[in-house]
Amino acid sequence: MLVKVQAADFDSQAEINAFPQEGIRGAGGLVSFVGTVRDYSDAADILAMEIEHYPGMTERELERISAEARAHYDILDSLIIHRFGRLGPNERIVQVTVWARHRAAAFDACRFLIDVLKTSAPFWKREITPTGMRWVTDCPGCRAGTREGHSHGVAPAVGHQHSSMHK
Amino acid sequence: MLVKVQAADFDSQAEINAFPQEGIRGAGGLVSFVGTVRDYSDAADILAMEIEHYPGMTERELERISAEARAHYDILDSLIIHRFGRLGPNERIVQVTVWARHRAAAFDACRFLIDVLKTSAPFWKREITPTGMRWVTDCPGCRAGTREGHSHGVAPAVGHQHSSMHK
Amino acid sequence: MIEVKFFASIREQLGCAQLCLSLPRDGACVADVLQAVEAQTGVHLGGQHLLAAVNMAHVAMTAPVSDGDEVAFFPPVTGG
Amino acid sequence: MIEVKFFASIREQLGCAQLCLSLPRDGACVADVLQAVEAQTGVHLGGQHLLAAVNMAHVAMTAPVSDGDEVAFFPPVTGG
Repeated sequence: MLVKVQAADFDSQAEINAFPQEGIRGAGGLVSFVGTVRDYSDAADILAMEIEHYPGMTERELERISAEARAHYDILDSLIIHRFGRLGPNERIVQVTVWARHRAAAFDACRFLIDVLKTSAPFWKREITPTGMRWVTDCPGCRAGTREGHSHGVAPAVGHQHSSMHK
Repeated sequence: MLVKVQAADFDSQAEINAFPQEGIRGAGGLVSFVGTVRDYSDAADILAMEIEHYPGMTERELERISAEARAHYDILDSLIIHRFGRLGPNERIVQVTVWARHRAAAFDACRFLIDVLKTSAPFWKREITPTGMRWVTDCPGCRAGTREGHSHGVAPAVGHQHSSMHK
Repeated sequence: MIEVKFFASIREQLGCAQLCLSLPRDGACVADVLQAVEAQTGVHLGGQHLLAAVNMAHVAMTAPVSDGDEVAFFPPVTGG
Repeated sequence: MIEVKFFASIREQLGCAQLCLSLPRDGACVADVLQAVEAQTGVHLGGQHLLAAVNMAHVAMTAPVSDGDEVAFFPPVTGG
């Protein structure tokens, strides 16, 4: 498994070509998900996106979910690349690629990885507007039900603020 | 939608970069399946793969299933590239890429397209060995149940020959 | 006349990629065309998986064939 | 001592990315650390979604904290 957390952009094909070949011998194919910054044609005030992360924990979480995918699906190997820092519209944010002997497992594992990444990897997006920044809030904990580590704080919850920016 | 049937190899990233941007504005990401010729470490007599197709019908079928995917899934657009001719181990055979606002639809539609392509697009693979060629037989009709256009011939079926090469 | 095309193992069995036939009879179906092909080539194609297309669209063996159509026979596809 | 890190909107609310605290008490849990943070900063973090990690692994608010641990508080993640 390979995990990369970086500010730099990446070339999907070059990353796939450079992937260690030993582990993916016998692959019948690969499934990739590439997430991009949306083009905010309808929200012209958004200039860019900025992604903050928790160095150290990010890599650790991505490696943990990669190992989980390998334990649960009949796959050969996986690659996760996630960027941080400032990104413009249509820029690549994340790539998840899974190699497998058979495509069903590759589809299942790729989907598992991006779903779990979105609820567990410590990244936070904020939108940059002419007047400042606003955090993107998504609340996967609320969406997906109770999860270990998800809490509404030690005091009773008094309601959630959700921005209009849901993905 | 874009469909390419070609002998030449392709660069996944370059194809994605070159895809008409108008139709995929607002995409949150893409899902790609890339199918490759297996590395026959365990079947050293296979030198290469050769793919025959039905020019005209191939493009027509791929366009038909692309339209079907667009009718059934909430996707923005799709790209299918399929090669024919002689391919060596680990070479790319096929790429299916789907853009969508939300990733669930992209995963579903990409999987639908490659599944349907494998049972409906008129391509036939054969393995090239030192002593000749042998057709790959897969029998999706038998696997998937009755399908229009699938028949065992006008005379009573006397049994099927299946090679050992199943994907 | 109808143009009949063969692909992959079917093409090899017949030793021929394409034939021109006159429509076997008014109201002929794909199965009739296949019988005419077998009669003309002396090769029996029954007993194996066989797909058919008329004018480049998959059809059942019972589908009608008209004068001027392009009919094709081929084994189950193995692309992807 | 324990090192406490804050990310994203939590970091902004506190106006601080990192604090060092002595372990609130023997057998302290993550919630105790959060209370100590609130006491020290005067900022009330309750009433909002809050995730916690100990030594870079997600944990519940009831998870134990030991001397030397790295504890982190942050809002629900929005990567991908």
